[in-house]
Amino acid sequence: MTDPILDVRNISKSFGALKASDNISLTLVPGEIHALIGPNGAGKSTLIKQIAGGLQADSGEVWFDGENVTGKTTVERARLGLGRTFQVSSLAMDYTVSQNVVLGALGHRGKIGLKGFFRPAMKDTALLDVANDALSQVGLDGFAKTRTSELSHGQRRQLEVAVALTLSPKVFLMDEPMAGLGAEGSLRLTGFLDQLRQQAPILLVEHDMDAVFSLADRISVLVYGKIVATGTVDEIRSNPIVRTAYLGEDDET
Amino acid sequence: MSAVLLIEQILNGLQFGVMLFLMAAGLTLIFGVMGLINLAHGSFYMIGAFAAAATAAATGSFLLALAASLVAAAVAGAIVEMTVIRRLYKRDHLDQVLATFALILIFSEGTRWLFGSFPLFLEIPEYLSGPISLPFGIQYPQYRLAIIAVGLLVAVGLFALIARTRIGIQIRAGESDREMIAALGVDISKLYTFVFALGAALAGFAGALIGAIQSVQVGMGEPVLILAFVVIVIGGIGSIKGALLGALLVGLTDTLAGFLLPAAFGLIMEPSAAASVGSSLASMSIYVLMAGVLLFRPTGLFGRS
Amino acid sequence: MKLKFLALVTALTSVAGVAQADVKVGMITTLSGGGAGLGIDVRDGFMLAIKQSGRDDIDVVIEDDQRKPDIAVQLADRMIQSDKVDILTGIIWSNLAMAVVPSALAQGKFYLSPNAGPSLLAGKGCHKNYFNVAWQNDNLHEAGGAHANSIGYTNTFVMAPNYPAGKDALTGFKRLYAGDLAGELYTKLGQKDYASEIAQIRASGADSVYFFLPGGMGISFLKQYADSGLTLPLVGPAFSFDQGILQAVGDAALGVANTSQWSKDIANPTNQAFVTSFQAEYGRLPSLYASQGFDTANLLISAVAVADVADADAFQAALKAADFSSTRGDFAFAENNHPIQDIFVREVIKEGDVYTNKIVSTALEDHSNAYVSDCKM
Amino acid sequence: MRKETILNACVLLGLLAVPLWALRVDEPFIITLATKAVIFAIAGVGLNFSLGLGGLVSLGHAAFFGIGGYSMGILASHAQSYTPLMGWPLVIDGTNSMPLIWLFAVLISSLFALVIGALSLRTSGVYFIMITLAFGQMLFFFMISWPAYGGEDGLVIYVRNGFPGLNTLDPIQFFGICFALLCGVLLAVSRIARSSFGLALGGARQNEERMQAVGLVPCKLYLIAFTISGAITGLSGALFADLNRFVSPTMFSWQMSGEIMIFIILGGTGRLFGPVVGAAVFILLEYLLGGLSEFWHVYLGAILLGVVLFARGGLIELIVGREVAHD
Repeated sequence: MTDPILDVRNISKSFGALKASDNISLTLVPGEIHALIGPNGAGKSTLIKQIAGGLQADSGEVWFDGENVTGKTTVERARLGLGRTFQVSSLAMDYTVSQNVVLGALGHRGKIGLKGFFRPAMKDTALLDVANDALSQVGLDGFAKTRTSELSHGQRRQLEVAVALTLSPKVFLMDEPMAGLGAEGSLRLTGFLDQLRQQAPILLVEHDMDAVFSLADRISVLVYGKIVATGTVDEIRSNPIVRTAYLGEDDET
Repeated sequence: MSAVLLIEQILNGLQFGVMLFLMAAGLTLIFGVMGLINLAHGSFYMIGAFAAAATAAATGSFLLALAASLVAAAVAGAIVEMTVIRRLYKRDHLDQVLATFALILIFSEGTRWLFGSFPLFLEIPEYLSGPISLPFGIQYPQYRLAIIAVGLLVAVGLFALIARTRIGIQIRAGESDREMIAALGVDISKLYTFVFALGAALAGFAGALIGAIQSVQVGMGEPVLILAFVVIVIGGIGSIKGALLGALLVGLTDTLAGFLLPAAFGLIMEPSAAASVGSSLASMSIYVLMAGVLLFRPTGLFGRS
Repeated sequence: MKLKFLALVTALTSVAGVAQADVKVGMITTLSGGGAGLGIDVRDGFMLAIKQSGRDDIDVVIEDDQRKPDIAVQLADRMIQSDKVDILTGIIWSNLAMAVVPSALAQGKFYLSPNAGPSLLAGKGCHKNYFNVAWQNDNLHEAGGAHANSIGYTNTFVMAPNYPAGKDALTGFKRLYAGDLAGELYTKLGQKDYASEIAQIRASGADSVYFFLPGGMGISFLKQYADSGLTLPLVGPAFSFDQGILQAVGDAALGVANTSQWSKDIANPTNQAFVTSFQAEYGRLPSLYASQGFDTANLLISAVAVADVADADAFQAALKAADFSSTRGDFAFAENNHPIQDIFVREVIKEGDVYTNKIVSTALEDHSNAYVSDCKM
Repeated sequence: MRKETILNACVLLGLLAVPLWALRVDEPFIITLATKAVIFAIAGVGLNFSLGLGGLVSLGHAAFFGIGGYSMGILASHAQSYTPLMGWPLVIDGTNSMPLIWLFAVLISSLFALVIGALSLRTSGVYFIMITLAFGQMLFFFMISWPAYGGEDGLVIYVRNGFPGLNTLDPIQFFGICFALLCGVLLAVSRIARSSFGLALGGARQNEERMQAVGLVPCKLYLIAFTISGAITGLSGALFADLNRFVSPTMFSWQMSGEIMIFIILGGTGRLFGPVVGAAVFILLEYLLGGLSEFWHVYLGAILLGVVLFARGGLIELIVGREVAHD
């Protein structure tokens, strides 16, 4: 088996009496989609935040691309190649779609420099190429000039993914990219993510079980801050613990 | 320097702090519950002082004057809340700053138009005037002791109001979650008017109490307003406990720095220069205190991040 | 800012003046915000004199400086550039005067000061077109020192706000004061609580207190001092005991000695007529500032009567002669165009319901100022 | 062309036309007023750079305005008295040259902005408003009691400083200098706003989390913006000092900070020309209302209140409508 590019080792995090992450370990290897599922409040977003850097774990380590990044900030991790999409759309709402993706491209460039104070960003062809490319990959190329706040819920999701793409990350962390997307949109994004795993592996938090089962190479199930099972789609489908703890118990998907 | 003098200065600092608390309590409540920056809070201080001076001149009674300050400031507060402030809750801080700045202009010049350009007269009642003898041979004005007592009583009353009463529960709910109080079936607009009027009344009360030992004049509220802001920021915005602690800290720092710094410089410089340098630094001291607190606790001592 | 009213005095009597164009006077003073009371008094005193003179050839443009130096400078620019005034007057505060006066003088205008008298304008920065009709800033404080000597105080505690005029005040006091200092304190400008200072005075073993705290600061200090139980005698310049603010101080001020070049009970006929007519015109007792405004206008009128303002040399000479009857009695200009006058000690009394002052002694007779020798005109 | 661009052009033309008209009818004071409006506009453009673009509500910008003013006052007073500003380790003489004074004002105020910004940016929201206010007040009280340069009395400079080839004492020429600087500042700010830096700064204002996720540090962006902002406001302070030929600690007062902020809100927050429109209208109101009554502040207050309550987004939005997204 190839070395994991993302290696989460024994992470724990408590908020008062609540154990949001209880000794969690998981890995992501190149080329795979590793889905993280679990009921609401299981601690999925808390885990993503600890991996991305917005939240410091109480104990445990995060290794990324052979490097211990536990003590690094969000920005440093982003620069190392962690591309992230947010559960609640986190975009510059007053900007156009195009401006949002250019921001991503700018972040990927890494520094603004003196030129960056005088050259109009939206006329910088290097940035625009990256941005337009990302937009067409997610299918938003017709909306470049639209104000982001005017996008539909689903379109904002696509834009989230597009921004993550501009960073040419080594790993994608995607927090519910399908939410609010509708059947057709989900289907299209599913196809797209299927391709995307060749570019970089994806740690996918998702409620849409059809998407998860059709995409995931491996699935981890998180319940009350603990990973109760990890395995292939078939293993998870047949896992009795998972069935009682999660799949059988509610149908909120 | 004698211990007696130091004790006396500490009492002075306490009295100043208690006074600031009356101003800051309203300011911090209004911010905590409604999320409003109210620059016009100093105007209620002025309104209270003017109402008290006018009432005292008409009736000769200091207690009536205090009552008048509470009523006038509360009424002014309620009216302003219902006509102007209410429209600002959903706005950003910038709009609030400008609108309440405009209110200062209106209140100040309006008061000057009503009462003229000269300071008004308000004096300490007979039964509280003059000094009282404390242990260690300290002579201390009764009135200032009374202010400390009244201020602490108001503080206790406020804590009780917030911890024990129905209104208090609503206020606390409003601080943590604005949608929730609507869900509780509380008439938000009435609650907001009440909180605003309460804050205004406290400021007006402070103005009247202080008016008796200082001058009652237009523009008296603004310096106090700035200090009250310093207080609530040090204490953590929205926290009554923080306001009390912050007020006492600011009061003591200002008084003791003004007293100790020139003396300290006097050890190494000639008196005239020491007095000048020392008092220059003293006048900056509370701002240094505030900047220092914020650097180590960016949301104040009791603020929520 | 543009509180403009041209004093178009109707010609009730025809005054035989020198046949000439109208004299244009620009008055920049504080009419709004804190401190407006002083400017209003100066304005009212000044306009009363103009009215009484019956002259219709003196146009006065009046503007409010809001006590802001930058506004004052811009008003001066405007009066000089647009209104084409010949003479400026009216400024209350030393810092505003320092901002306006030197450049106005440099542009060939006259300036008659009805209140502020910064030392620079009396010494190195003196000017032949600058006439101070009130006092040099140090004067009343020097009188305070002289008064302390004559009473026999030997251990005075002195106190002033921490700004240049405050430091000048204490320098002025110390110039003539012969005793020791029990303490020297500079308070924060605009400070309203003096508990700390009063405690220090109590602890200092002083035999008297000299303080310079103008306006609201003085009101606060006096009320708090009276309440502190301290009974050491207080001495201060007239600014904290002015007619306008005494009513706000009340009993706390009773009996306090203060130094002034004017008082409403100075017994000369000009002054008595002034007090009566001011009261009749405005319904209140005149203040120190009103008397200064009144004298300033009368000095101006006396000069206009004999010289043309366009003839700078003649007009200077006419002003310098000070050929007018002052509310203060004897009045003359020293070499540096600052007053030579008596400075009195007054005491606060109550007349019926009204607090006011009465003269108890003369602190300095025909007093000039310390900067005459620095002035090279 | 966009409506706002047309309006902006009209505002600039108007600002230019008024003093030229005043020159014709020989009303030099109107020129002075226009110059004041232009200088306040520069101060506002400075604050708007951090406030409008970066969302940093600073109630302490009077500090930079005052520092700019005192840069002029101190340099010119030393030139006036022929005493060096510093004798050791290197001799610095005072100067009467405007360009040098501007350079000095911009350098010193950006240095202060860098330090104050670095400390203040540890906080955010209301706390940021208040800590900037605190720094402003600190400098205000310091200047009042610092005796070397006049304390509360301030410093008088008898002759306006010089600019090569121009007679700065002539009101219209001095206006020209200020107007040219305003245009230069506007041009630079509009370029920076559209640059990569401006894009990132605006992004940070709208969503800090997003900026971190793409690997940009909001705090650094803010600090740079705050420094540039302080530098521009400092420049306007130096000009204001030269307009009055006088500096005093009132330039540091919190009311001054409030006034600069008013220009911005009055015109339109975040709009390039917001502070220009705001400053011009404010000066005009002051001039017109001042003639109405002794109590004109009441009217001014009422008008400002009206703008906040009924003209959200400021006067520019009232005229051209809501801002449209554009690249």
